[in-house]
Parts: sequence; C-alpha cells; structure tokens
Amino acid sequence: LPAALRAQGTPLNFGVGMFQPDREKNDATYRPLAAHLAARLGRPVNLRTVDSWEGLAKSLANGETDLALMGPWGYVLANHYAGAQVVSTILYQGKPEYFGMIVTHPDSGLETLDDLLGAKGRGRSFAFGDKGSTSGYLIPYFEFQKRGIDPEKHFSRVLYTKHQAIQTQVTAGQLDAGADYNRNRDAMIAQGLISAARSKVIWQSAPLPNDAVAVSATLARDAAFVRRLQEALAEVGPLLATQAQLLPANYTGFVARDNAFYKPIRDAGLATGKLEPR
Amino acid sequence: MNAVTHTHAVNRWWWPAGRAGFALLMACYAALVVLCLATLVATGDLSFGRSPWDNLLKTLSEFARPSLLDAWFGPERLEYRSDDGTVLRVENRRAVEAAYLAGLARATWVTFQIATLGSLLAALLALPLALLVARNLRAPRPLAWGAKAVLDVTRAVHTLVFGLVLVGIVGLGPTAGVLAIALHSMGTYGKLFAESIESLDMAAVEAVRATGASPMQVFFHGVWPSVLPQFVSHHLYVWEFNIRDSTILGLIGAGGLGLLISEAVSLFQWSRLATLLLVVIALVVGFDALSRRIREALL
Amino acid sequence: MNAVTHTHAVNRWWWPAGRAGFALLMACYAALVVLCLATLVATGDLSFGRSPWDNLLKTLSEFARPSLLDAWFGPERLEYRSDDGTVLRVENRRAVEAAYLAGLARATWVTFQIATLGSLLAALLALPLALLVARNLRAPRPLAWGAKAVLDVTRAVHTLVFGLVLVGIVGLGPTAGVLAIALHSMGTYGKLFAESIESLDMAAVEAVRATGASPMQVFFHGVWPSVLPQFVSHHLYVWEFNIRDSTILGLIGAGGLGLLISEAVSLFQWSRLATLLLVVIALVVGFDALSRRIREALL
Amino acid sequence: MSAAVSLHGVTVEAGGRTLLQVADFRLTAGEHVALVGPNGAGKSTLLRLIGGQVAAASGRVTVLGRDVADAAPLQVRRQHRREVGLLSQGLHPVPRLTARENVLIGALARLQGLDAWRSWWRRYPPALVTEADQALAAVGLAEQAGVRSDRLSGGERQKVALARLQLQQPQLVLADEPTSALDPAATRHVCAALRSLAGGGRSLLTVVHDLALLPLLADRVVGMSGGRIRWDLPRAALGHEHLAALYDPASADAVVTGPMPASPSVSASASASVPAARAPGSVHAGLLSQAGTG
Amino acid sequence: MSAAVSLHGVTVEAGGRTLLQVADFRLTAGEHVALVGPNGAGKSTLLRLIGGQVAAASGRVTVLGRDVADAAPLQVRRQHRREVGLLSQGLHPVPRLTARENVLIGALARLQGLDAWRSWWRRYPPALVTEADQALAAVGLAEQAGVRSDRLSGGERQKVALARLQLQQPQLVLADEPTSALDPAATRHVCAALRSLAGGGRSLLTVVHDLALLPLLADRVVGMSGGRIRWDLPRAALGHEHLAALYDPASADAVVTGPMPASPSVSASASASVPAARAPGSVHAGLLSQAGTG
Ligand SMILES: Nc1ncnc2c1ncn2[C@@H]1O[C@H](COP(=O)(O)OP(=O)(O)OP(=O)(O)O)[C@@H](O)[C@H]1O
Ligand SMILES: Nc1ncnc2c1ncn2[C@@H]1O[C@H](COP(=O)(O)OP(=O)(O)OP(=O)(O)O)[C@@H](O)[C@H]1O
Ligand SMILES: [Mg+2]
Ligand SMILES: [Mg+2]
Repeated sequence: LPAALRAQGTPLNFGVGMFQPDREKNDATYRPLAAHLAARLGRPVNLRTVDSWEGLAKSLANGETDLALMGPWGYVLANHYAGAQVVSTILYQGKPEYFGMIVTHPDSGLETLDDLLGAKGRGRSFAFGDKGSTSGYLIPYFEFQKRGIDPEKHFSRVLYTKHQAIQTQVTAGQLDAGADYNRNRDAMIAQGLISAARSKVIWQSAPLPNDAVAVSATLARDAAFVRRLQEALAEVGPLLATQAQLLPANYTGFVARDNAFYKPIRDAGLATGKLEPR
Repeated sequence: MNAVTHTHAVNRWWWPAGRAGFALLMACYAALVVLCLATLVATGDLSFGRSPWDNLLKTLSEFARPSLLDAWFGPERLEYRSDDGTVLRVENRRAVEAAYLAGLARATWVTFQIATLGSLLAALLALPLALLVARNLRAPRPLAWGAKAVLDVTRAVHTLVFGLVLVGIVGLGPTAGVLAIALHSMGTYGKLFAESIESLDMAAVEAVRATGASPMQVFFHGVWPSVLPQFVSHHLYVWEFNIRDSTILGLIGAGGLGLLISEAVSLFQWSRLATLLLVVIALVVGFDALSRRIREALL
Repeated sequence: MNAVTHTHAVNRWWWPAGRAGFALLMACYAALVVLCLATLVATGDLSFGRSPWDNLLKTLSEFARPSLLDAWFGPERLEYRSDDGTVLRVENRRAVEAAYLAGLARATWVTFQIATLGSLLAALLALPLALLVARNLRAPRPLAWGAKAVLDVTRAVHTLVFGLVLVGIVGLGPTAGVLAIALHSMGTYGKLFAESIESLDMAAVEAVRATGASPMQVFFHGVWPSVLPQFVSHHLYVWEFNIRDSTILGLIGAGGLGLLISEAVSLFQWSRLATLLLVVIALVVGFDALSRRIREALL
Repeated sequence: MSAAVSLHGVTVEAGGRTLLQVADFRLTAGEHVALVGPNGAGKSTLLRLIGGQVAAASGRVTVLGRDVADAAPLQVRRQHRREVGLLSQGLHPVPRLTARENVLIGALARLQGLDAWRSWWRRYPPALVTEADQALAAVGLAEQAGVRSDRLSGGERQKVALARLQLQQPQLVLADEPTSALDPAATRHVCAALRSLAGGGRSLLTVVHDLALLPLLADRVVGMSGGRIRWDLPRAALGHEHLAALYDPASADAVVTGPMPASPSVSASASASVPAARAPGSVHAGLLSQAGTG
Repeated sequence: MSAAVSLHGVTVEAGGRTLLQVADFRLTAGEHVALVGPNGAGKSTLLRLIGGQVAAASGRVTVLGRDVADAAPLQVRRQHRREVGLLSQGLHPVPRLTARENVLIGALARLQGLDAWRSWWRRYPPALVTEADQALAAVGLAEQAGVRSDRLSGGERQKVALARLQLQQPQLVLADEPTSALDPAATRHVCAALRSLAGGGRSLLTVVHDLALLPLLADRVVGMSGGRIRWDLPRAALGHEHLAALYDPASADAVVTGPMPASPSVSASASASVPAARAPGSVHAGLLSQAGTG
C-alpha cells in the first residue's frame, strides 16, 4: 500500500454518482456524508460528483478515486475489471434491495411477461434504460435471454433511454412496454409525474442489491481501514434521527456487505456476455 | 486588390480600429482564459492525478488487443462462470466476434447511408444561403440577414432535437435521420462555405462581375472555380463527421457507429473499443486521403 | 503563381488526370448517392409520414412557450392531481423555473470554462502539426506523415473515449474534460488549419522563403498574416461547437448544455427545450457576430 | 457631344486619407484619353471609381449617362457593367478556368434564354467559342486556349484579359496599364487592338506609364499626381514642362537623364539610319512629333 | 572567374509540355545580364529554375557554386536562398503586413540569436527598422511605410519588393520585369538601384521587355523564344536582326513599325534639341549607341 495513501492528512477522493439534477445540488446533498466520513476517518475527503458511472468506475479502477458511492452495475464492472471492493450497501426504506420491473399501460392488452414475450407481444415497441443500467437493461435483458427471446428481433422497435422517459412514454401510450425499477416508479407517482393507474407492472425481478460504497483495490487490502469505514457508515443510520441531511429522503443508512452480495448482477452480466469472463 | 470597395469597413466609436482593436480583443481573450484557469485552480479542480504515466501505460495496454482478432484467433469455447463455479454461458468467441463485426458493418452502412444523403442535402441547402451570407458577394441586405438567421438557428439546434421533432413529423425511420442531419449540418456548411467565399481573392471575381454577368454567372464563373477545392474538403469533412458521430440514430431505432462506441465505452469493452477505433480511423484516413486527392487535382 | 513548383502533381495510371478525373469522381459520388437512396426506397424506409404538415405545425406550437417565461409568468401554485382528484404535489412554477434557469446558467458557465481551455489547448497543439501537414510548406516527408497520423487518429477518437481514458489517467474532474476536448478538437483544427494554409496564395510566401528566412520566420511573416482571419474563425467555430455540444461533461461530473439538451429531449420537455434552444441560439449568434467582427477587422 | 464619363467635385477616401480629389472631369463619347502620372497618383483609383468598384465619398459620377451612385434594378446595372469594359491592374484571370473559358466570360452578358442557363455549366454556343478562339489567336494564344489560366505566363494572362474585353464589346473601355507585362511586339498589337475596340464612337480611358505609347493610345492626355488632375491636354499640346511638373522633383533627382529609345521595330523593311545620341529632352519632342502615328 | 550560375542540358517540363530547354548557360560572377524574348518564351521559368522554385526534369543547375538539386542541410539552404535575391513577376507583398514589415522580411536571414526569436513577433532591432525606412524613402515611399501592403498601388508594391531586396543584400539578383508597374522616373531609379545593388562582383539577371532599359541594366543580353536560348551577346553586339529573329514573324505582322521614343527625362537641365522622326530600325541603333550610359 503506497505510504501516501495511508498517511494521515492525505485527502481521500470520494466519487458520487449523480442522483440529483445538477452537480451543485448533488454536491450539497452528499457533502454532509463526506464531512461525516472525514471526521470519522480523520482525513480530509474530496467530494466529486459524476453523472456517468463509467467515469467513476474507470477512475476507481486506476486508483484516482478512493471510494465511491455507485450503482450496482457500475460497482460490478469496477470490481470485475479493477478489483474495487464493496464495503457497505445503502439502505432504501430500511432495505438493501430493490426490484427491477417491466411496465405497460392498461390499454396494451398485456397481462404478463409471457404475453409480452409471446405472440401477443410480437412487433410491439419496447424501451430499455441505457445500456449501463442494471434494472433498465441488464436484468430484463437477462430475463428475456433466459426465455430465449432476442428483443431486437421480437419487438418492432427497441429504444434505449432514460428511466423517467420510459415511464412517461409508457403511460402516454407512446410505447407498449418498458423496463424500470420500483424506486423510480414510486417516486414519479409520488411527485405526480405519472398516474399509478396508467402504469401497470407485469413483471418484477428477484431482489437486486442497492447502490454500493466501494473502495479501490489498493485501499481494500487495508483491512483496518475497511473496518473503520464500515463502522463510520454504519453510524449514519442512527445519526439520521438527529442529522436528517446526512442522506437524501427515504435512504436510511448503510449496512456492511461484501462482493458476494452482488452475485445476481454479476451473473446476469456474465450470462448476457456483457462482462468478460476471467 | 485594393481594400477600397463597396464593403464599408464598419467603424465603431467604442472599439479601436485595425491592429489596436485586434490587440484589445486578444487581451480580452487572454483575460477570459486566465479567468477560466483561475476558477479551476481556485476550486482545486486542475490536477493531473496521482500517477498519470503509469495510468497512461496501463490504459494503452488495454487497447492493445482489438476484439476483431478474436474472430479468427479467439477461443472456440469460452465459458462464463459464476463465483461458485456454475457455468452461466458458453460461447464460441469466433462466432460471437464475427457476429459483432457483421453488426458493426451493418451499423456503419446504416450510418453511411443516412449521413451520405443527409450531408448531400445539407450541402445543397446551404449553398444558396452561403452565397447570400458571404459579404463580398453583396447580396441585398435583408436577404443576407434572413439567410444568416436560418444558418445560425439550424446550427444552434442540436441534431438530436431535430431528430426528435422530425420523428414526430415524418415518423420513425431513416427519413427523419436524413432530414435531421441535413438540417443541422446545413448550418455548419453554410458557415464554412460563406467564410471560404469571403477569404477569396476578389480581383478575378470583380473582373467577371464587371463584364455584366448575372449573379449566378458571376458565381459559376468567378467564385465556384476558386472555392471548389475548399467546398469539396468541407463536404468530405462534414460527411465524415456525420458518419462517425451520428447520435441521431438511436432515436430513430437504427444502430450507427456512434452508438456502438458509447455502448463499448459504458461496458469497458476495451478490445471492442479498439476495433471500433480501427474502423473509425480507417474511415477518417480514407476520407482524408480522398479529400487530399481531390484537392490536389483541383488546386 | 505558376503551377510548376517542387510539389509534384502525382499522376496515377489508374485514374484519369485533371477534369476527367474529377468528372469520374463525381460520377462515382452520384452512383453512391443513388445506391443509398435506392436501398432506402427498396426497404420502403423513405416516407414522409401521414400528415407531415399538421405534425410540423403541432410541433412548432409546442415550442411556442419556452419554459423561461414561467420564471416570471408561471402559476405560483401548480397542483399535480391523480386521476381520482387527490392532489399529489404542489409546486411553485416560478421558483422551479428560476432554479432551472440558475442551473442552466451554471451548466453553461461550466461548459464554457472547460470548452474555452480545451479549445485553446487544441489550437496550440494543432498549429505546429498543421504546419507540418500542409503540403505547400514542404516539411520533411516523414515528419509530415507523422503529424498527419496524429491528427487523423485524434480526430477519429471520440471525445467520450478520450474522456474515459483520461478520467482513468488524471482522475475525475475538469482536467480530464479539458484534455479530452483538446485532444479531439486538435484533429479537427489541424485539418481545417492545414487546408487553410494549403489554399493560400503562395507567391508572397515563396518570396519570403526566398530571402533565406527560417521556417518559423516564413510562417510568422508569410503564412500567419494571411491565414489569421481563417484561423480566428475556425477557432471560434470549434470553441462554439465544444460549448454547445459537449458530451464529455457527464463523464467528469459537470453538467453542460449538451447534457441538459439530451435530458430535455428524452423527457419530451418541449418548453425547456425551447429555453435551451434560445440559449444556444444566443450563443451561436454571439460567436458568429464576434467571428465576423474580427474577420472584418483582419481581412 | 454626349459625355461618356463626367465627374463633379468628387473625392475618394480610404484609411483616413483622401486618395482622389477631382473637381471636374469629362470624357466625351468617342474620345480616347490617356492617364499618366507617378506611382500612387490615384490613376487606378480614378479608373476603379468610374468602373464602379470604388465609391465616392462626395460628388457626382456619371458614366454612360447613369449616375453610378443611383440604385438601379439589377438588369440595368448589368447592362451598364457590360457597356463598361474594365481591364484592371495586375494579372487576375479566374484560376482553374482555361484561357478560352476566361475569354468566354466576356460574352456572358450577351447570352439570352437557354444559352444563359447553359452557361452555368460552362457550355456555350459554338459561334461564341469560335469567336473566343479567334480573339485568342489574334493575341497569339491559339495554342494556349485550353491551358489553365493560372499556368499562363504573365504576358499571356494580360492577353487573355484583352481577348475577354474583345468579346464583351463595351461602349467605354477602362484599361489600367494594359501592356505592363507584354513584350514589345505584343504591346504594339494590344494598343492597336484597344484603339480599334474603342472605334466607332466608343470611348477609351487608359492608364499608361510608357509615354512612348501615348500616340498609339490617346488623343488627349490627362496628368495626375497626388490624387489630383494637374493638367488635361490634347496630345499635340503636351510639352516637356507638363511632364516635369508631374513627376515630383524629389524622385526626379534620381532619374537618369539620358533619353532612351523605346521598343524595337521588327518590320523586315527596317532601314539603317542611325541618329546620334540625343540630348535630354528630345524624348518629348520626339513623342510629340509622332502625333497621329498610332 | 567563378560562375554565379551554370546550367547544362537542362529541361523543365509541366503539363506535358517542355517549357524550357537550355543546353548551356553560364553567368560569371559580377556579370549583369538581361533576358529578353516574347511572352511565353520561358524567361520567368528560367529565373524560377535558378531561384530554386522550379525543379529541372533533367540536367544540372549550379547556382553560386551549389547544385540546386542536391539535398543540403537547412542552414546551408537558407544561406543559399539569402544569397539569391528574387524579384518575381507580379505584385506579391505579404498582405496585411505594412510596407515597412514587408521590407524588413528581407533582413530576416541576417538576424541572429535573440533578434531572430524576437522577429517572430515582428519586433526588429532599431538599426534594421531605420535601414528599412531608408530603403523605402529611397524609392519614394517614406509616407507609405505604415500602410498595409495590400492597400498600396501597383507601382508602390513593386517598389516595396525592391526595398526588401536592398535589405537582403544578395550575391545574385534575379529580377523578373522589376519595373513593369513603375512610372518613368521610378523606372530609371530602380534600374540604377538594381545595378548598384549588384555592384562589387555581385551578379544580376533581369527579365525585361522594355528594350530601352537594356543599357541601364545589362552588359550582356540573352534572347529567348520558345523555351530556348536563341542568342547570347554582349550588349554592344546586339543588332536589329537578333531582335527580329526573336519576336516571331506571325505576331510581328501586327507590330507597329514606327519607332517610339521612351520615357521622359525630367532633369531640369533638359535641352530642346528635337530630332526629326526617325526611320524604322533607328531604335536599335539608338539603343546600341547608348552602351555604357546606364
Ligand atoms: N503547368 C503548366 N502547364 C502548361 N503550360 C505551362 C505551365 N506552366 C507554364 N506553362 C507555359 O510555359 C510557357 C513559359 O512561361 P513563362 O512564365 O516562363 O514565360 P515568360 O517568358 O516569363 O513570359 P512573360 O513574358 O509573358 O512573362 C508559357 O507559355 C506558359 O503558358
Ligand atoms: N485603403 C487605403 N488606405 C490607405 N491608402 C490607400 C488605400 N488604398 C489606396 N491607398 C493609396 O492611394 C494611393 C493611390 O493609389 P492608386 O492605386 O490609385 O495609384 P496609381 O496611380 O494607380 O499608382 P500605380 O501607378 O503605382 O498603379 C496610393 O498611394 C495608395 O497607397
Ligand atoms: Mg495603378
Ligand atoms: Mg514571365
């Protein structure tokens, strides 16, 4: 382990995915968390917001970023290609898991995934999230593959777009079906952006691990540091009662997890050929 | 050529003329650059990382084995195993890569088709506008302003926006792609064309005009022969740009090189990225060679 | 100038010379265009939809009310209701839009900063390469080839790819963005610069060279004064392009106009798109006016 | 007689300087006038002003009966331009077009209907092509008709410009040093051609430095210096003192005083009379004695 | 004496034509030679060949002791170029630079060390600037020193080129029609300046159309036509038959046969002796009688 990285006073680079509309807001959202970690680890923490997780994973891989809060698929890639290691998983409403789903609109006549993938669904339009999305692309694609369906051939048109756009277009009837995840759908309904009645869930995935706090391969070898980091993160949950600004709404803390927890996603990646075998 | 022409060199009281004006402008630019640098430095954002050279070498080595080699030399039976050792997937790397290459060829052809037609249409639309905009051809002022407005607006509107709008108008499909590319590139062309015309040696053009030739005759006998080499190279440049960068194709449900690149980037598929880069480099070098050849013949 | 110079006009036995060669090339191009059109027509992909005019009008009307108006005239209490009438959310449109505008301003400034530095760096890097590449300056052949290879490759490598590689090298942050823009734009600049130099009237340059001036002196006294107006306008063009189109910024964690546009596009936020377009148009018009002003002073 | 050109109180300004200041100048239709004066006198500026390529800062310029500052419909302006033939200083054919195509440009304004459209693709009526080839042959460029104009020698380019003028058939010819790049034989020929081009009531205004050519080109001579017309005389009245007044004393110091006989005559019937070296000043006398020879 | 220029069996080709074919040509150091011949004879091509701007298709070209086809280190090539001063045909100053800056270009090769670096930003040692201003003043452009060169009149541009040559101080001057755009007074001055520039063992090769200038420019005259050297004579030996042979009979038909006296002499001490109109042919006799006057 390079002495420079261990030394007290050397700043830790903390990368965060973009969960807010713009960088400033995002920075503001996670600055309390960074401050908390800085205090607990006794080292300054540089917060860095990144919109696309490729950049985060890549810089984690090359040791330019030390720890990162990133989506599960980004973590799996960073782990797969660069040995980045998860230390904790974030809790959403108390759970470290969420679900991928496929939605349609009530007028589509589709009731189940079998309908969608059978004769009834042939020639429809379907939207994935972008190709880096776990719930929007990888998991549903894996499910289609297991059922022997090539979406590019089965559907008349396949689009790759943002989660919010999928929901809006499906409820508007512009698309027949699309892939999304529960948290996004719930949030959009809660904000009034879509109406629950127009968005029909026809399939739900097995539980998927939430976003990970991962450290670079070099830091991961420092067991003492990892333990201190896990402890610091575990404190966040209880602290939320007094310091609500530590995490965005609905997030309720962190729980220590290891790489095995992300196996479902890694398997999906391997099975679909998106992850190269080692 | 004498500088005394009908084009009135506009003098503004609030800006010094000639070299002093240019120097002042340069000073403003320098100040701007310093400001940008200073803000970045102040926020501590300007850094070259911890070990740039190691990282550079590491990254370069990742590009060393383009995936297209796998189509001939890859393992014929590649197993994807889960952590617990269960085999999740078995693939014939050669077949997979051959299929990828075929897909790449299709994507290139699709982009090529759409970009070719779009670029041609753009050039045809831009040409008359460029003639109106170029100051030294002295088109009537209102027409010149109108043409300039059209060019500026089309250049400002992103291809994606045109694509989205056009998908709503002519429906999903290549037509929307062609039109979107044509409309956006038109702005770029118009600007480049007009500036080529403006930096023309006007003595010969003036001589043609002085014979009483009509504006179109002046163009075809005085301007066109002189600017043709530049037009050709601008056309090839924009054409090439549209092929390698088409971001509009996702919207209309086609593939396209640009999308394959961003897919490979997001999946860290370095070897595929290397393959894609080889294709794009071949494309760029080819277009550039063609452009040079034509310019050579024309200059 | 006389065409008899040291530049040997390359004659290839398999290609006719002069105008016949150009005509043949045009014929090939025409054939290509026809082929592209024919394939599209054959697959029935070339259609203009069912009611393009209605759709056009409808779409235009969607752009008619840019969201920025809401910042002053929007409802202060906008209720989002579920189908059954329950109020899901209440928002102050004015506050929301004002916040969006502030975000837009920040995004523009971020892109501006990064694009400014990146473009400047690109121009500085491209200039010496362009000098080597321009045939009429007769740089030693191996150097010319090397420089051309560098320009072609950097142009071929997408900004996103550069970005990803650089994020791995210099870490997350604006530095990666500046370098990625600089490296990619360098290829574009180099090409445009070299072609400006190649279409220069060489008589004056030859005269400078004939005094025994060093290559750099020939450049600064013979080439630079003549190509400066074109360099300035190319610089402003690439700069403007980088500001309005930066796709690299997401990777390094900045916002950027380009990202806001693709976000608005994918969310069908027409009124926000209209706002963004207004900003970009203002930017383009501003840069264009500046470019014209400078050219006017210089030409 | 009607005026082909008339200027009243005209000034031309550029770069903060007054380049030209002409109180009154008139060129009657059918007149052949030469413009002489030192470098920088404003001769080209005057020609460009009359040709409509420079705008006057003040005053009134009437050419072939039209005020050049007046806005006129395009058709009228084109007709006007066609009637004013301009040979500008410097060698500026359209590059990349052949000599023949450059000459045919002179006939563009004559084309009507379909022919005008076809001219966009540089297709011309055979009669015109023949005419162009004849004009080229007349200046000795029959062989170079198909050569790209930027590959021509300096003199050849100037000859192309003259051949173009021949196809244009203007009413008023403005020629700025039309023989500066020509060999002696061609010089004589071009002067004669300009004279005959401007025959039959047409007018000719030529800038010329070689005073030996005056008899070949003009009946009236106008002397300019420092942007002003210094004198305006019939060629026969031109005397040494006029020329001396024109070329500024400062540079006159450097002038070699010996008279120099001009170009050779290559007529086969050359006699062998050899005059003695002449005294300074004889030049003008010799010049004036040639009146009417051209 | 050493040869400043020597050509052996040289041909130059372009566009499928042989532009130049020279079996043998030699210019001894210190010689002043004029090149005459009709338009398109290949005079400019020969000058450009010697100046290194055109490559020979075959043969051997040696200039100031160096074979121009030999690859030499850049330093040597630069030194060589500096020693060969080229005034090319046409008016090509660097646009957008002032007259003074254009003149200073002549001194670039002389700059050493820091001054050479500063010259990139167009900053020059004050001594050079003074030298440039003097050279400009000598050709009567003192006032125009700060004017952009593309705004100068035709003659002024040609004078700028000469002033540049003055700063370059070359060993061999190649001048292609250096006075074509000049007024008579300036013509005499420029000829004298070229002669003195090429004094002291330096060489001068000038293309000239105005045969009246031969005495001012050359001691030896070379006649070219059709890409070949037709004769090569001391100026004193030049006779009418040589010139007649040069200018092709076809165009000679059109040549006006009357002799034309040349440029005016503006010396204040002009006498008034007026010779009668001379018979054709007198021109050459007069010309030859002037030998040594320049
Ligand atoms: N690339 C080319 N292709 C064909 N012909 C050419 C080319 N370059 C030059 N020529 C021809 O070569 C001949 C010689 O040209 P050059 O410029 O040497 O003539 P010159 O003696 O200087 O004539 P001038 O007195 O008119 O300047 C001309 O007839 C010209 O047309
Ligand atoms: N834009 C300008 N700014 C400053 N001076 C100018 C400008 N344009 C022309 N001049 C000056 O105007 C004067 C007249 O130029 P003009 O070309 O009419 O001279 P000319 O009589 O034709 O000379 P020449 O015999 O050398 O061709 C010159 O001294 C020139 O430098
Ligand atoms: Mg002039
Ligand atoms: Mg010549």
